[in-house]
Amino acid sequence: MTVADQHGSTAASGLAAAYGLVDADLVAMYRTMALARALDERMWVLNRSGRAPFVISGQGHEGAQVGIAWPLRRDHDWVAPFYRSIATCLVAGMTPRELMLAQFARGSDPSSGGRQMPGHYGHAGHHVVSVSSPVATQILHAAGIALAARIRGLDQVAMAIMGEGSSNQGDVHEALNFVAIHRLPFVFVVENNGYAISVPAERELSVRDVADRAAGYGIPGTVVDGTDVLACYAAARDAVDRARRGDGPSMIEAKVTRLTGHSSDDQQTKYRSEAELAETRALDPLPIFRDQLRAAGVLDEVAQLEIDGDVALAVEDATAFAEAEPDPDPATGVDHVFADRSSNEPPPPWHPAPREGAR
Amino acid sequence: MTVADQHGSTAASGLAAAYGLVDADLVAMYRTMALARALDERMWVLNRSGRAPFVISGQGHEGAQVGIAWPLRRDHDWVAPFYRSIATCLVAGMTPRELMLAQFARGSDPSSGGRQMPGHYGHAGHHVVSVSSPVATQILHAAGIALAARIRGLDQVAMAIMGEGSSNQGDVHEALNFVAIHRLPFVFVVENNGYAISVPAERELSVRDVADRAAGYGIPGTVVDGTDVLACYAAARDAVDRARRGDGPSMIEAKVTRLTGHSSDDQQTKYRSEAELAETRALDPLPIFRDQLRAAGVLDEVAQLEIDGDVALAVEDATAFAEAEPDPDPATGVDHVFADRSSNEPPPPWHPAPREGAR
Amino acid sequence: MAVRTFIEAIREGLAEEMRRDPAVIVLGEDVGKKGGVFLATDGLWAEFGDDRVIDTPLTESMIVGTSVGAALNGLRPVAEIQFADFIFPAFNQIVSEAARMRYRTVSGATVPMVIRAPFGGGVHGALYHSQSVEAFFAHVPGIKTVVPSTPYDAKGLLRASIRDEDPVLFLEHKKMYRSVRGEVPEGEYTVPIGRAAVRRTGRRLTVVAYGLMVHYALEAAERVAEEGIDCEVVDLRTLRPLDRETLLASVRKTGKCLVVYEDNRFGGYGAEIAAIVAEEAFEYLDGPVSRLAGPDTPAMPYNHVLEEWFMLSPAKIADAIRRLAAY
Amino acid sequence: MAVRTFIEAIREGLAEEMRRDPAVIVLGEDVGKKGGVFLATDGLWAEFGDDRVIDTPLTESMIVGTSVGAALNGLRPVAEIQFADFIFPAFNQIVSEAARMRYRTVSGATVPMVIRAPFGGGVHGALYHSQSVEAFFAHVPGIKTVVPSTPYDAKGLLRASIRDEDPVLFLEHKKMYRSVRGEVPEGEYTVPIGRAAVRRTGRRLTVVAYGLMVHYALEAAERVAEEGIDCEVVDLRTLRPLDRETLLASVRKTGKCLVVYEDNRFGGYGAEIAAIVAEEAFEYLDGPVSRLAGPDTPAMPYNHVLEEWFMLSPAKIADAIRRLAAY
Ligand SMILES: Cc1ncc(C[n+]2csc(CCOP(=O)(O)OP(=O)(O)O)c2C)c(N)n1
Ligand SMILES: Cc1ncc(C[n+]2csc(CCOP(=O)(O)OP(=O)(O)O)c2C)c(N)n1
Ligand SMILES: [Mg+2]
Ligand SMILES: [Mg+2]
Repeated sequence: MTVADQHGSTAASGLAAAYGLVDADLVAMYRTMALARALDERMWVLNRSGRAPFVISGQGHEGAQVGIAWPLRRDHDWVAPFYRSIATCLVAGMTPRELMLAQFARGSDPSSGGRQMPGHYGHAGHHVVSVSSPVATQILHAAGIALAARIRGLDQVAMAIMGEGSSNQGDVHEALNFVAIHRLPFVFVVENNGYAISVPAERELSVRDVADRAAGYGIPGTVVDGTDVLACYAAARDAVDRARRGDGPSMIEAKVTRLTGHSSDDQQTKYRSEAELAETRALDPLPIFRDQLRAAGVLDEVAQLEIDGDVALAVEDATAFAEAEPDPDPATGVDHVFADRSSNEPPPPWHPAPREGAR
Repeated sequence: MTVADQHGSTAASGLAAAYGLVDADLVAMYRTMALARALDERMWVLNRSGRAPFVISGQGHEGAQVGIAWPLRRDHDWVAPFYRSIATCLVAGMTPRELMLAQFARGSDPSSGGRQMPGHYGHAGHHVVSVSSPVATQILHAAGIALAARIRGLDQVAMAIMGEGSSNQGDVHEALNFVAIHRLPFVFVVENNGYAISVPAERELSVRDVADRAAGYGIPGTVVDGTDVLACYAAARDAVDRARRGDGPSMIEAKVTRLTGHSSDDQQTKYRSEAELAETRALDPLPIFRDQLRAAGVLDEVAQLEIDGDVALAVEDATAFAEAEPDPDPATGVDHVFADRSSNEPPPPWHPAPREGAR
Repeated sequence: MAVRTFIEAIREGLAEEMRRDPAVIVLGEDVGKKGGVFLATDGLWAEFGDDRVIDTPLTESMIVGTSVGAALNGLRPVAEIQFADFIFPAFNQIVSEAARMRYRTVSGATVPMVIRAPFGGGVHGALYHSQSVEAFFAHVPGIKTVVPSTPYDAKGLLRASIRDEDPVLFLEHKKMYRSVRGEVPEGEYTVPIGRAAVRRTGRRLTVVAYGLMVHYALEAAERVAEEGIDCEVVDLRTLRPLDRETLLASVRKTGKCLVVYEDNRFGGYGAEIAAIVAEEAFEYLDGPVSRLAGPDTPAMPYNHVLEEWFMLSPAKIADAIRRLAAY
Repeated sequence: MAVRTFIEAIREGLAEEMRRDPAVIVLGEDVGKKGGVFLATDGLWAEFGDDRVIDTPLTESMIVGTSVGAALNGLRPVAEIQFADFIFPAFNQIVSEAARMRYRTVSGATVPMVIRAPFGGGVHGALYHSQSVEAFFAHVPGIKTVVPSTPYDAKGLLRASIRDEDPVLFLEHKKMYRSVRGEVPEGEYTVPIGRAAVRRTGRRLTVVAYGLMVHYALEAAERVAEEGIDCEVVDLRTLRPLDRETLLASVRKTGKCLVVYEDNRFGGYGAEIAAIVAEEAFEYLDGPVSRLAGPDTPAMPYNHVLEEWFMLSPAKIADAIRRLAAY
């Protein structure tokens, strides 16, 4: 939904109007990207200073993520993201505090209560499907969600997102075949950053454009430039509308750049040249979008500084809040295996006995 | 290789010449189809008379099978077939006796020593990869065979064959992506009979032509009419030549008809109308090819009767031979788990002790 | 009470749950018009239509993975895997996804779903239509594994499985579909997951079994009873969560335990039962905890001679009982 | 003798086998330029090139399935699964295909291939980078499962696995890669598959372990030795084929057996060990066959507090030893 719907601010520059948006939307999109980036950068700082053993990030993907998630109806449509989807999760309604709770693996982390690695977000209320590590499995979950939406007569759309390397997994083929047969309200998004960890696209993907595979399922496929946030938005809006109208699934491939190593455990200079990395930095969607908004008069110096300030505060707040939260209680380790704890196998004798009433 | 190469008979009608073949090739192709059909029909008779608990057959597929397998170099190229591939296996060099030994599950069955269900053929010497029941797995075996051929510098081609329903399995996606990246000498064949057991194509396959999926891997895909044996041959010859030249993999989809139930356990009238079944019979490749050869003057009444006689004798011989062979010795049940029998777990105490020296 | 075959009880259980709860759907290969290759879903498509009885493509990972998604969005899918042997392409979706969703979301997201699969041998199914797969799944926290042995239990446990808030693997021994009959009451009833049943009481020796092996064990127990060996037969019914109390109470009473399972012996489910008994009933044992199971070869050859060699039988079980009783 | 870390021994074993036999190739995700995420294949790509060190797409079923095919056509593929947790998409290719090819062709077709996979926890790997997967595969006839615990064994068993005529799953505990060092001789040697090693002799109690748990068990044994409890520690090294003789000889001598494994307890590999001991050493036992294993929850949470709660440790093992010794 547009910011105008929420706040009544209806000023629309030519740029915004061209996409059926108002300026406040564009600013909100930019703010979300900036927030994602700042949180992400902070996570690396935490890692390098020994306060977080692992980071996996979305730097370079934020433009595509914000543009593509923007047309979803929050808390109504569903999204099944992947480990780089920090900006996607912000658009879906997760807060900086929630993301930082996952980074610090605190007991109050809504994604997984500290059980999963950082980056493995999830939020039932916001209809964000829990990210798991085995890649590509989520495409089938989103397909099943779309199926249930159809059967239950809800007008929800389900979106699944992953990298181009993951799109080669068998589950993707099986899912696309199924959603296409049933013309389900489904959108498949590939964030193609040209690498699966160290393996370059030409060794992991037999076509230049993953979107070329859409035709093999009888569904539309589009390639968008992931540094063009509004092109991403437009492609996603069309796909979401089509899905909601009952005209079936489609695929969007956004060409993006991975600005960091694969994760904090990866040394990308081993397989990417300095020259390539330099080129990469020119494809950072954040300054590109900022410059676009400045040029269009949607964003001025003052507004930008204000956003920067807000974002910095939000990151500070989230970090301080999350870091101060307690670790999970080990007595809760045995919980959440089954609905009914009595279905669990009794813990081995060496276990600390769970405290009475602990959950 | 052409029959001319083998037997020196070089007469070529216009029909044969149009495909770079000689008449003796066409006759041999016809004979193979007729033999496959007659063996297959005998298997059903055995089933209905209680002498064979299970039959799964290739009736309706033989034209595509013979045409497509014909360009392979016997005992050199590899084929990974499926459970309907009776004619394919004959082309690859398996004998009627060998196929009937599998049907009767005798100890001397070269496919599996009576271990597998009928139809699960395999022959190491003829480079026929053992058929297993979980569908589509063989495409990856053929891909690996092609990889090994490339690495070892052999000029072999590997062909994998399956039904259209099976082509939706994840393994197919993963295999096509891999062979296309490495431009391996590989041919993927889909025998599309419009059904996966009872499920019609529109519920199991999101496109009309599986061959449309080839483009998504950057490889050529062709649809051929499975009742047109020589069109099948031509398509396969091109694909095999391309593969052998080093120009990479391709896909062939043959539209065929399943003339029988899925297997002897299936009652197809439950999901196919009488009208549909009647239409189906008009698409039987055997009379179509026979009429084509008769019209082209390649086959005359006498030759045809001779072939029919030969085929009938071969079926008689194979059946009598295989039925008379002994069942496997139960003492061999524990063999062939590992190369070295001492790696086996000791059999549970109730086992009949394997006899000394038994294999 | 009406007498039903095993498969009729399953079919009725499915139909009645679908009538009761519109969230229940059935999906799988050939489950629609054909009614399943064993006819377990026969009639459901006619009654409930395309939306709730879905003939899927031939893709097991998809069947399970979309069931996970559908469960996340409010349905209660009952997926059929045509033969348990074909569950392996879906292994990742079952083990990594269905069984872990609750844990990894601290119960924020849950997947109430059932996977039905015919398993087991003795039907000329050969290597890929005969396997026992329970050991793989009973080992996995987060999914329940149920193996009924009577029509009554099949229906009652299927109902309980569909109503359960967690994923359940529901294994049906295919040799029992038409060969086993039993009484099934008219009204609504459930059989609770996680409760074993003592099918025969005895003092000399406990035989632990599930699925078809319960019937073979009972037949064996009859035979040896004539020789004065008085066996108790425990039908586990649910492999996970396991009813330790019933199991251990029986062994503590008899002092001897024979675990019978059709699967390969090494690392099979019965190993866990034997290990538990050995550890927790140690002081009561007056004979080694014994296992009788399939040989450690791929299950199971097609040829009838080899199949018989592989399969357990009442006679083989009776032999094992005699040996242990004589200890 | 040179001292090597666990991972160096593996890297050297791979390189030397590749030099010896041109049929040996390595394939997997990131095994090329990057040298693997743990650097197990570092340097191989530079030495052997694109043809023999293949960076595959991110598709595990393909990695295993093409290895099966390549083995059928004369190569000896060594496939790397980046983390054992990601082996499940390849489950069908391993269990239904690699492990059954010989049996279903009466040895007409065979697949000499190795699947290497880092497994195990204690490295902040969370639910999907920490799992123990051996129970799933050791149960399957037709594939061998090897779990070395020292650099010497890692190299020698890897060589033996590559030369074996059958598929071998080679599991490497990732916490040992850099933390465990040991002597490795210069020349060519192999360690035979299927032979356990007694790492510490003792008379009071046998501890059975494999992988990282061997080291923890030895540490625990040292601790309790000071209290006068004299433990024998058996390192299984190969989970299948199992060295029953060494196992049973030790337990028959000590009369007490503690099986230690990091995986979930229920239905884990240690259940088979416990079951065998309970059945075949019954008359020698003077205490219950005991198991100490991971809790029955998905392995294992990321948060360090929960991870510690899940993981076994020398202290936990020492406690279990004391309890059993006091029995
Ligand atoms: C099934 C599976 N295999 C391997 C991995 C290890 N792994 C994690 S991310 C990754 C690369 C993913 O590449 P891509 O899909 O292109 O996404 P990107 O990281 O480039 O955004 C790999 C191999 C995994 N998580 N899951
Ligand atoms: C993985 C797997 N799932 C299910 C089956 C059961 N099954 C055997 S054949 C078949 C249908 C195959 O259809 P298709 O691929 O179109 O080949 P056709 O039989 O039509 O020639 C099914 C579902 C199987 N063999 N393997
Ligand atoms: Mg990528
Ligand atoms: Mg078909």
